[in-house]
Amino acid sequence: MAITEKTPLELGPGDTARYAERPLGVFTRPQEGRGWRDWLSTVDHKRIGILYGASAMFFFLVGGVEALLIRLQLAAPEGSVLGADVYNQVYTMHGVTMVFLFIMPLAAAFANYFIPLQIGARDVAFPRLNALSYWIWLSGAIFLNTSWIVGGGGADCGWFCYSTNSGVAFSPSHGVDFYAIGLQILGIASLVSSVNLIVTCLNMRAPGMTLMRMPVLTWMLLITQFLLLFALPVITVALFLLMFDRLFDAQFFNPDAGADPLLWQHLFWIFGHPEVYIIILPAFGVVSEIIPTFSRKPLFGYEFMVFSGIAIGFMGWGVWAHHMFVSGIGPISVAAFSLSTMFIAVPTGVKVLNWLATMWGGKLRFTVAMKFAVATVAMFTIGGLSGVTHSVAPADTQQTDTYYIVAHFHYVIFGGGVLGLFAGLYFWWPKVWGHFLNERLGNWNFWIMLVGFNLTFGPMHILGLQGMSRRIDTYARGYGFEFWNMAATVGSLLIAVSVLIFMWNVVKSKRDAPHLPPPGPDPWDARSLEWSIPSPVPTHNFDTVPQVHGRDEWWHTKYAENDEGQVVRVATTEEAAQTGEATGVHLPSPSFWPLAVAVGLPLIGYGLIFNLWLALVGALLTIASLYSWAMEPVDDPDAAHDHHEEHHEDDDADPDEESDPR
Amino acid sequence: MSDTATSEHSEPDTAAEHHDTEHAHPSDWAYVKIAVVLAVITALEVFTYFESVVDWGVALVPSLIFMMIVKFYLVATWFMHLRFDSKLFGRMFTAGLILAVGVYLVTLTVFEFWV
Amino acid sequence: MFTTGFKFFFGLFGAFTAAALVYGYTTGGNHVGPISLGWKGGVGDHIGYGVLVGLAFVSLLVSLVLVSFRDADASAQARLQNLAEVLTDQPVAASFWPVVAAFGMGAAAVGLVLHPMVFVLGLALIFLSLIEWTMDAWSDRATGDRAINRELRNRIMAPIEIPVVGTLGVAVVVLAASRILLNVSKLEAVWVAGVVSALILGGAWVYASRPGLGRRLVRILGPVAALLLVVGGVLAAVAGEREFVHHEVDTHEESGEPAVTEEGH
Amino acid sequence: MSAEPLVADHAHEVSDHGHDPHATTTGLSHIKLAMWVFLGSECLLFGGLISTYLLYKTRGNGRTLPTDVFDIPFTSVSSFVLLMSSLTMVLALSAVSRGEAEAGRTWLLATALLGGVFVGGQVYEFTAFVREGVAFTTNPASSAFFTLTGFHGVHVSLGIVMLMSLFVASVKGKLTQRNAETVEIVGLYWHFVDIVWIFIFTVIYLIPAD
Repeated sequence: MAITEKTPLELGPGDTARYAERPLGVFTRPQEGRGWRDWLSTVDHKRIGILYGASAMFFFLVGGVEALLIRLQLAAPEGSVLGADVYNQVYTMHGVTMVFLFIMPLAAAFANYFIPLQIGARDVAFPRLNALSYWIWLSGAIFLNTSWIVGGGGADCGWFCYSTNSGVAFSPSHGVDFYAIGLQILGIASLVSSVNLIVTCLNMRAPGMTLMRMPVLTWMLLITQFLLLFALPVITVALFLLMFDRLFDAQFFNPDAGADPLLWQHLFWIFGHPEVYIIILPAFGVVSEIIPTFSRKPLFGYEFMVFSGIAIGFMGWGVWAHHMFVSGIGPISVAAFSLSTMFIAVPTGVKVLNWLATMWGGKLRFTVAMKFAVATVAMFTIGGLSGVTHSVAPADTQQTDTYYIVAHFHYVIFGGGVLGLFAGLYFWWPKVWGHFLNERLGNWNFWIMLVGFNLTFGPMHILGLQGMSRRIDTYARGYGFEFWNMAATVGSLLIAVSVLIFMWNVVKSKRDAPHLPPPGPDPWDARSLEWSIPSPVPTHNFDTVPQVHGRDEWWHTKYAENDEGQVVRVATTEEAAQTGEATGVHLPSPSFWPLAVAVGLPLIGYGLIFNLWLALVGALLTIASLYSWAMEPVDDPDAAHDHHEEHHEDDDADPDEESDPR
Repeated sequence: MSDTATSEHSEPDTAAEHHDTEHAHPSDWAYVKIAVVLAVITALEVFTYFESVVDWGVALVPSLIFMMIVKFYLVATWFMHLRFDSKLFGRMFTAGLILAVGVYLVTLTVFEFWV
Repeated sequence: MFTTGFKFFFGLFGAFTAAALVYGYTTGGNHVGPISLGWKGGVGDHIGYGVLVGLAFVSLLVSLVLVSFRDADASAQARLQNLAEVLTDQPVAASFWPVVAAFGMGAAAVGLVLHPMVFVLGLALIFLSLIEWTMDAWSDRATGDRAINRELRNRIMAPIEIPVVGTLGVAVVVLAASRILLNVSKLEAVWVAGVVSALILGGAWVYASRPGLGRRLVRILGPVAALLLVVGGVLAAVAGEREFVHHEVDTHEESGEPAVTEEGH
Repeated sequence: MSAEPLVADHAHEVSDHGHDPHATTTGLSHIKLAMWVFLGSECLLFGGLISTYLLYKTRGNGRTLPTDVFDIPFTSVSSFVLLMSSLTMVLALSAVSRGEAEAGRTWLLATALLGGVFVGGQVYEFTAFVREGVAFTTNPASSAFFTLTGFHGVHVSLGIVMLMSLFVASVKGKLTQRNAETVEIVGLYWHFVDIVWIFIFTVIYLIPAD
């Protein structure tokens, strides 16, 4: 809302210097450039992107530890690392963590950082809402994980938490309550962010940047935001029903009272299947940026890429019941959803073929980013093919709830999503931080991860077809499960090693950076607008908002066809790139209120579970913060206008500040 | 910069439509007339409840749904200004609306709700 | 920023926390009891531990208040106002919170005898005036300028006051209306709701189209209507609800079966 | 120095430097676009709740169903009230955007009061249902009914609080013609809640159960 006070604090007549220091204490509006406080109050989309990315990597480790625990438990028959009960909690929280606390926020990091840069904007449409998304996401993530401490253990109903397993009778601890409320909080975060980014994509493009000139990454992220926008309310409904059932004795999933547990399955998968594309489409976008760059060719069939992305977005809404073939939804439904599932493989296949055609005849450079990107295509194809086998309902009846399914979705989500996002990390690292990731370590990271990944999840196809069911905490000797389970466990340890190498790479690259030449604005000779500005990106992004004349605008600034039709370089990067030295650019002022709003939500959550008075406190905090926010002007009239100039002067010698990309 | 920029803005899906907006908002009297129409339709709807007066037979449910859609449409187009604003707004809204109707109709069908 | 007062109380907080921990363990608490505020387990002597933790909390709160509002920071205040020393004889603004607080105390006392609701109302009034009074007292001395002081106060309190007052206003209307509707008969309820809404609509129409005509009238009628609503609500609540027919278990038979999911219809 | 006002919660508010009316690519205001996008999302929220109720409306577990205790005459009046509040809302916007602060304020208050009557009626209806044997936990049908209508009621209540905040802002003289868009945004939300009720009234109340 925009009812702002004209000037928030009227100064006394004449004498403005008298109140140089505000008497408002903590209620003083923050200004840029004050160490760690700057990070808490930032509304800069790049910093928020970094916050998303860093937190996502943290939860990657959490989810990874949970994965290792699962694999250790299953390494040998009759494993006893975890008890059955803890095992249930660990695999549930592994799934929830990896989906909601790792891949989605990592994709959000890319979305936040690169959508404005790729469309030539200075920030997102609602900078403070952007900060709000992040802080709500973080508070939800923390809330969800505190169930280990105060909730009597994590949720133990599987990540899709089927009724009636999720009822109080079968899950008496508070774990599922934390699941229900925590995912709602995370949902609010994603919803806010999706509205924000949709408006950004539609409304903040640079002059000439038509929709069909947007880079494919931006396109895929935009489609992802639409999927989030429409899928999240559905899961919100389901979670509300679950919460009312558990906390207030409603009858939504009580079969004794005539309720239908399948309702949960439908609501969950109406959300859950678009969620699959929410996970994979950002990685597709990343790959679609990297492969053309390192093939030195424009993306083959840009329109097909975009429209197949849109087609996936649409068709993703018509296939959800293929997760439910064995739940008794009736032969007609099974046939219909089986068909629609086969059809959705078509646009996905179009994408794979287009990537291959992009590489065909290109001048390939196999950097680590490119290797990850190619591996993404290959691994996703394997996962996609095993997915097609699920669409055949009779076969699926055999595969449901076996390790074949586990193998399939890890090939899609890890092989497609995670490898793709790692490709993005290596690709854009110099843009964000102003130094490369070490390529030698990156190669180790890549190969060990690729081998470990295939060793972990490849054998699961075999295990599943042998009949090993998923979510069992142990298995007896003599079923022939021993060897491949051990192989999978070894593979998972290899993945862990590769992640450690990545972390070491981050540290080492940072340490080595001062001794190496800086990457410059455009180290990979890339194609989209973010490479036309300095690395790391200055606070104001673009000195002048670029005028866009076509697709791959930055590439065409550097290269043109000569009279013989050959592509020749017409400008060096140094000539063409912006210098980042603009002054007087008007940027939105930072604010603490997003953080304050976000702090209130988990309080409401705890309050609903433990004591409603606490919920009242949380609600009051949230609402008061929202009103403070609404009354605070977008731009602090008291703030200096070109803050990025004097930024480095008041360094609090804070560790966060050191890693500040500016 | 902005002068050259505006011509580049025009793209088929959005820009052409906003020229005729913001001027044509109707008078208060038009709103009142719409409200009267809405009230009359609502009265008709309520009228169906008293079956002793008229027996609607099989036409009952279709006519109720028809009246509902008319009311829905009138509020969205007049009170929410979809009629006068950019089509982009309406598209965002109808996308959600159609998706919701479609997805939930399929769900109810799978539950054999209509049988 | 960190005034002496803050340092003192924050130090107290640390000392009390440490003391509470030591006390909790030494009097025989188990290993997680004292650090989790006694959640899931003993802390030895509960009373002593509770008192120490309470003192720690109070110290923390006071220290946070001090650091938040930079109160008791004479030098900061002087610097703010560009004065050699702090102004001590500023006139304070008029305040009606003492009256409200006194009324609250009276209500609480009467409520002890009369009805718990009245007691709670009194407590709420006392609580309210405590907060508002504190804020007023602080903002009165925040700077040397009355207008700025008021602006400061509003900037902190308006985000709380507006939604709370808005919510209370809605709650009063909703509660009063629903009490009245519950009191009258089923048919009368329809009429009451209809007539009240028509009055609102008509009143707004008249006032909006001819502001000059009805202004004074509305100034009188508005409060009267509001009063009528509240009084009606209270009277209806006291009079109780009408008789409702409790539908006993009826003949809806088919409900128990999960009708949908068998294969092969 | 091209300092286009690309960054703003409200494009028109940040025009210290820029005078370009086409501050956004589409020429549409950010916040209005955002509101419509959000309303598209809300369709799926209410759709889910309505479907849940439809699926469960005959599942009484041998106890009283919501349909057995519906008070259609009263609900009809409530529907009228909410519908008319949409009229007052649009008149409020019309008045504010013409710069008639006082009329705008009056219509805002009238809208809030009509909303209050609606919610009061809902509390009455809920209480009556509970007295007549349909409580939240009675059966799946009642859980679904109370969740759906309660959810709608919460939306209305939030709308009322927003309207009251606008009213306060107007009294303080901060709601001027320049802020008409804020009224419009709240109005969009309010009309949407009305639209949902149009749907609920027909599908839940009027269409006979069997």
